[in-house]
Amino acid sequence: MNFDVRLVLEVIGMLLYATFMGFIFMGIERKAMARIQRRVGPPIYQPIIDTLKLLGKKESISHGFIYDFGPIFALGASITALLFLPLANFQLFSSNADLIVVAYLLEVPMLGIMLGAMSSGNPYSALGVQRGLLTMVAMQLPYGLAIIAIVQHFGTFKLGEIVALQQVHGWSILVPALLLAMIVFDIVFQAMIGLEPFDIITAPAEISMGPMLEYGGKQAAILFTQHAVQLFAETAFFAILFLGGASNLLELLIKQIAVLFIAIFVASIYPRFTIDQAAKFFWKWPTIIGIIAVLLTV
Amino acid sequence: MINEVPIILFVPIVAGILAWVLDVKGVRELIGLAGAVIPVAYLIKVYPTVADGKSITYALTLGSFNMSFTLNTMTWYFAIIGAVLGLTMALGMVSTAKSGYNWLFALMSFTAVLGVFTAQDFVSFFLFWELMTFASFMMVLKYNRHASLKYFILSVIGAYAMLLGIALVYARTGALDFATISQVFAKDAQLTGLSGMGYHATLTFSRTDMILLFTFFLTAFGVKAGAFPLHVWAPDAYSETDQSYTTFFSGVLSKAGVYGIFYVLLMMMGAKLYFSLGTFHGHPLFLYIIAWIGAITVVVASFLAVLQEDLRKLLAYSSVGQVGYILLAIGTGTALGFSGALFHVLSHAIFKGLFWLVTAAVILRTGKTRFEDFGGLAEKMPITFAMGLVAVLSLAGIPPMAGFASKWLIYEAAIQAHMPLVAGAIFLGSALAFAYVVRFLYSLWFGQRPSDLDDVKEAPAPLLVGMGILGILNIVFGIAPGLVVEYINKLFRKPVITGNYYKMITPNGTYNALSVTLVLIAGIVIAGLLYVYGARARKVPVTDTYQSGNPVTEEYNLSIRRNFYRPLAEALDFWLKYSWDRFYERLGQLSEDFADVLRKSVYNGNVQSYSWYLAIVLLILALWGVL
Amino acid sequence: MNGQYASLLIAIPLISAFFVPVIKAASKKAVMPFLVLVTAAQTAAAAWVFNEVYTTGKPIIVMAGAWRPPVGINLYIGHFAALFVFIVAAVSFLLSIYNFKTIKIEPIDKYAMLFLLLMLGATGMIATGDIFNLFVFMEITSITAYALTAYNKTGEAAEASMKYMILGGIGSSFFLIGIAIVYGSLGTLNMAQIAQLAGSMNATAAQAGLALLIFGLAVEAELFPLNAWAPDAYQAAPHPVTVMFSAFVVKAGLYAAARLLYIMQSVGSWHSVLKLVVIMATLTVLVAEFSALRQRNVKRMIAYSSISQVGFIALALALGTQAGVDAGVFHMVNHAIVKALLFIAVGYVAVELGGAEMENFRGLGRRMPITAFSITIGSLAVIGIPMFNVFWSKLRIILATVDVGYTWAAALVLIASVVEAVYYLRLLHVIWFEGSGERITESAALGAIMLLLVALVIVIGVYPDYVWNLAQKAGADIFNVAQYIKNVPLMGVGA
Amino acid sequence: MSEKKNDDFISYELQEFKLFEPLFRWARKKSLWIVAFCTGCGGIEMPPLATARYDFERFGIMPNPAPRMGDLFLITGYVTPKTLKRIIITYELMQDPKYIMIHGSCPINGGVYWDSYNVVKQFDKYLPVDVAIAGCMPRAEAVMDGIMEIMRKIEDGTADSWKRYRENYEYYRKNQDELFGEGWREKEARRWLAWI
Amino acid sequence: MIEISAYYFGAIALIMIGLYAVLVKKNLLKMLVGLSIMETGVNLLLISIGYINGKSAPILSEGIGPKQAVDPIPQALVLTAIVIGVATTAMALSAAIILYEKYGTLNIEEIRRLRG
Repeated sequence: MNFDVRLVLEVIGMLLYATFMGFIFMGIERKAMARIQRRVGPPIYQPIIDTLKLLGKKESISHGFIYDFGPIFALGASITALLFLPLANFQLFSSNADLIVVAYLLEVPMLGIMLGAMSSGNPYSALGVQRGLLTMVAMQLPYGLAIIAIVQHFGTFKLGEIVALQQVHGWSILVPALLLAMIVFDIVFQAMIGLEPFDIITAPAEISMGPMLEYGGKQAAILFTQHAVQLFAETAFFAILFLGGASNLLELLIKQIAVLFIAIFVASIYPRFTIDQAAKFFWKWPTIIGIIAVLLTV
Repeated sequence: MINEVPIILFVPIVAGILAWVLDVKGVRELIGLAGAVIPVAYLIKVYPTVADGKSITYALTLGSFNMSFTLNTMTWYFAIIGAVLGLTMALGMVSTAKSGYNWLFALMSFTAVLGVFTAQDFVSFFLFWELMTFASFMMVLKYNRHASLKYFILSVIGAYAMLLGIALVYARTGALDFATISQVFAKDAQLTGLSGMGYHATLTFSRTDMILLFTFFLTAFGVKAGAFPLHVWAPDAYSETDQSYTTFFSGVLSKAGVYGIFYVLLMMMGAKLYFSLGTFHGHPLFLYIIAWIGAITVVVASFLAVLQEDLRKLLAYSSVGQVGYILLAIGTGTALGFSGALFHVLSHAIFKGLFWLVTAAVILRTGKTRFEDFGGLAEKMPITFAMGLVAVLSLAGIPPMAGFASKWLIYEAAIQAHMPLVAGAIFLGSALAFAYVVRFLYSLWFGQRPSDLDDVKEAPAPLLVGMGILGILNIVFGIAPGLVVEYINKLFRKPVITGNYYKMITPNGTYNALSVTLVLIAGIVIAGLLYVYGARARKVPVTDTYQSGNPVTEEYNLSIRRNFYRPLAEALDFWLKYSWDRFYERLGQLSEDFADVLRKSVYNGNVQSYSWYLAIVLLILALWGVL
Repeated sequence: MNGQYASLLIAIPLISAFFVPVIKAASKKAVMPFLVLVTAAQTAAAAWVFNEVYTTGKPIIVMAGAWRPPVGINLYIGHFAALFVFIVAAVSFLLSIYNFKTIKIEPIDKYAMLFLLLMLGATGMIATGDIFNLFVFMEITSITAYALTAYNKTGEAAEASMKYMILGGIGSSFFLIGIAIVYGSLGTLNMAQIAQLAGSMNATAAQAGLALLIFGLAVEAELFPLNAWAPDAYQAAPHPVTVMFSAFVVKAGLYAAARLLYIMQSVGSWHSVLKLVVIMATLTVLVAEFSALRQRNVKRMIAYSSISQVGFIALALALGTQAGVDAGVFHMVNHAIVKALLFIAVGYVAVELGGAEMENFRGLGRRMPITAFSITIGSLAVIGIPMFNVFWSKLRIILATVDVGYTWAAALVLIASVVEAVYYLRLLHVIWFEGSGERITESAALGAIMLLLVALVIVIGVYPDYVWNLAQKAGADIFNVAQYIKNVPLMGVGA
Repeated sequence: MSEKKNDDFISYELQEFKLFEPLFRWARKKSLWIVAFCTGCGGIEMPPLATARYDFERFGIMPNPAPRMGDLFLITGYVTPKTLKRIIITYELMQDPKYIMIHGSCPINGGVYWDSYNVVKQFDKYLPVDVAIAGCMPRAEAVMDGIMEIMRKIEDGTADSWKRYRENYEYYRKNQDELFGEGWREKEARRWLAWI
Repeated sequence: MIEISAYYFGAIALIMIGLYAVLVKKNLLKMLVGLSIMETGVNLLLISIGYINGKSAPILSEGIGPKQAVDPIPQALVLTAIVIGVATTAMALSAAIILYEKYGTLNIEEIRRLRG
């Protein structure tokens, strides 16, 4: 790799932008939820304040090296996933990796969080880990099917090419099979960003935030940042795969927010599944729809 | 010049016999280690020759069978994997093996596996195959009779199926060496293709023959590879033996099955099978079957791995599942798929070998195997833990690791081959893999440490060296997958996957391991800056956690040690009612009962009935028309 | 040296058998050493014959009273007979040493006599070139076998002997009918001449004759379901006698059956007889292996195993191809070695520990390591583990079987082999990994015998070429009937 | 366990953020995460606060079940010795800066339980308090006012209960031990072992 | 050379009677008798094969040369066979004595200690 000043600047800029927008997305989430519940809700930049406050805690504890390393690794992996996405007119590193790599990178942060949570030794955290992994097991099949449908339809793994093809032939969701895939992906998306009805992982009222329970101060701040970056990356991923990508950041932003709003609406209506219900659900309808989608695209 | 092949082949077994005969502590370890190092050294020595596409052949005649062993591009690849794993096994066994018995049979299986990989004719192939089965069986027999018998029965059924296949090939072609048989098959495939187009030709192998051959060989290799539904031996056998040996057992012996499928079913009779058995939705039917077997193996074994309560069982099921990936990749039927399979052979060997070495170290130091007895070992065995973490990352397919590179190829191959459901199985399988490695991490290394593990020490040095070798390989091949891919390209004599050392480019995808690594490191650095800026962390014990405000002491059990994935079991309770293991057990029981009935009714002790048998035979003779 | 000295093979045991009472009258203690001496002499003679036959490549034809066949009765010591006479003698020699340890029941002189006669009978069956002479030798073998089976004087022994007698009696009666039919239609008893004339035989008579001859011999050769006497006899007989049964008595029957089968190959129904034998052989293997599966008595278990191996040999011999016969002969040699080893070791355990029940084998690895090691090697060899001799012959048999097209038979016998593996491995586990007990000093002589056989097993396993070449020549001797006819200097009569 | 931990806790040197301290102070004010220990009747006053009518989330206040991340410890009613033990333990888990607001008369002076043998009469003997809201029960408006008060105190730096706890740890510890007896943490922990 | 003669039927009848006794009679001694009858039948068969109608015994004497005598070989064979038969029967009977001593019965259905 040649050292490329422009690329470095782009990366830094994109990181700042994505983190900021990710926080804003989290704010939108809270705000929209509040509005749906007829509340005023916090200011839209509230997550930034929260993160700053957490970072500004004067005390910090640790349960060992891995406890600290987990969140750092998670944030690192989220950043990595982000940088391998073609974000509007910024290609960044996306020519170096393709759909499968990104799909994997988007899951890696989970492992970081799990590592940290497990090393804290708190049983609630462990329960959270268990639920997180089981959710992942449950959702991975329909998720995979949706991705397969996309790849089979476009015949390429390169995200850049997928976007380009959509620019030419219209958005993916205009294709019936991919519309089905999109429905599947949207259901899975709910679990990916940890919203109801699949917020089984954190389940605040049951297992006190699950994996995050033992985190406070700077580690929690890192986790919040990670969540912001991850949220940005995942919405962008959705937009790239199904909504035709974007030619500039604004278009991308609009699409991301659209995706986000669907998720928020769904989340504010449904109560939480138990974990075995979630597994059974994912292996029933989304899988069936996913199978139809992939068979249509063979 | 002395031919290297016999040295590589026979040094281990000779060393094993010496170690067994001398059986003095210290001496046997030295001999055994030497027996494992020499093949590796010689294999590395012949690398330039092999990489040039030349081959080294060693032939001998035994029992008027002409046997030959060749190191060429293909066999060297498998042989070096076997040899490196064998070396790490030997390093592990320096610490874990308590008797010459273990050395004898471990090194015997070493020789046998190398023999299977290099054999160029069916007799030596079968001979070493049987030897391999036998040696590994003896390793299990010492620890558990039931598990070993299950293993042996299934293996022997497989081996005999292979023998039938070999005999059938011999009956039709009159040859036993691979070269001639390959030629016959190739020619026959051409003729079959022609006769499909209305051209009449006398075929050496009929369609029935090919179905039989396919069944026989698939059974044989499927058993060894642990393919569903013949996988039931694997969990028991892998767990009930010296864990250092399992490094080799699960890392390499299962690959013999893969090698068989690859070499015999694909390279030797692939074209013929394709023409004889036809296609299904555009895929060669026989490959389609292999792919589905692989997919089902992945899913079933991974689910079972997630639900295990025993460390060794978990890893054993995981091995079965990972071999499923390889089968699946072979089943895609594309050059990309084969490359993925070959790469995964390597990466599974190194990460699962590493896993088993870690397990060996843990079991050696703690003497426990069940998850409920472990916890918090990361502080006590930090290096072992680091190696375990490398293995976990590699198995779970975290990008800059060898495991990801090969899995990525398999994903690409499966999706590009338009086998969507099979590819879906990989997605599910990889999520499950994630789930079970986390179980491994959580129960062993994290959480509260049971008080009886307080004086656990770090693993002994030889084991650490072995782990180090495999750990470094995992990282090196992860960051530079091109090293392997380049070699695999040589096998196909064309660049299937292009790119450089760090970058793999398939027709439709790219993966640059180095850039992923660098970006990941950069990301971690950025995150680390945040961490450094925050308040200095204070170390607190595990009891200082939120337990709803309750005060706890170390005497409380704060870890979820049992039934970690209980909800999954509940979600799957319908499927868990059925078990192939139980099915086979029942079948075995039934046949034993049948044997009893048979023996008691036939040999009933009454000489008059015996006389009746004679009379009946006379009657049959008369009816037969000969009397 | 004149080939006629080969008749010593018959003469030595026969004459010495009659000398046993004389020896006994002199000193009772001298009986057993005398046995050793005689068998050693026999072994020497057999070795000489073996060397002679294999170096000159020509069979030795001994003509009784210098009458040329078919008028005179001849002995035909071809490659096969030379090999097997040697095996018979050598195994007997080993057993004569083994006798010291195992035979405690009086009257030892009778035992010695019967022992020699059994050896004689088997030798004669293998060496003879005359069909009625074959019958006589078979009866000598049988009757001595009956007597030896009952030798232990227990109820079981008598029972086993009685079963053997009744079945053997029926079998030999029908064999004799077969001889009668053949003689009736051809007017000759010389096997070479029968071979020569078989094509011109009355079809019905030929079919009936062949079938009855094979039926009669099948009882001796332990083919299912005619083998019901065998496990009982094996179990009840004194240990050396069991070894003899398994190592060469049954082999003699098999050889005779094979010889008769191939000399009558121009008979119209030959192929259906072959097929019938293949079916019976396959069933023998299957039923015997399944019967052995849950045996608690190790000796009986190995007896069943022995029966099944005989089924293997019969299968190979009945394939009707050169490859099959070669493989069968090879398996005969291997089986003789391995089963001699196993029965000697098991018998020794039974003598030392008071019975061959499975319980007695617990912890044997610590109690009698050499014996346990021998049993282990023997068992592994029988299962067909590579590097041991049986692997090669089993491989050859399967290749030959499928080559002929009997894939189903190969599949079935392989399934049976899996069963075999199961019970042997259970035994090994019992021996090495269960129970314990105090160490027993093992007899050096027996240890040497067992280790010698173990060494043979391994040497043949690692380097099978020599024995395989022997087996090939011996197989050709059976299979190549034209050569057989040419070798026997027939007088130009009878045709 | 407890001895070692508390030594650490006291000897631990708090981080000083020089440059960004004002920013963080502002953030602390605007983002109070509540660890609600809903003892007694005050807990029922929380739902109106959180829902549409008062909606404390507009000030960035959020109930958070994880004490490590929490800022504001709400004691919403009478405190018995048994609950006080949990309160102390949870409080010590929270990370500085952290604030305590007591709610209603009972924690202030025992309230209607002034003569109960089993109610802690004076909460601030055991843990330092930033804001106390009188009333039995205080209405939601009063609670809001209390929250406003604490936000103001955070801004001007007078919400310093966490500092006081560190400085006067000996005092609080003595009072706690007087109430529960020496080594109460272990005793309490062991009490429940038999149940498991 | 084989001509159908009454002897054959006689011989076969004897064999069948013997076989019947072995197969059906429960008494060990009766079975042994059956075995003997069978042997007799076989011997008769053997003899009758060598018999040529109207010729005399194969004893070289005056007026009886090889041309006038019946085939001598079967007779020699039968002599041997008879001897063998006698030996077998003797063996069998002695075994029967031991059996009766040990089992107290001659019922063949009760003499089955060795089985399975």
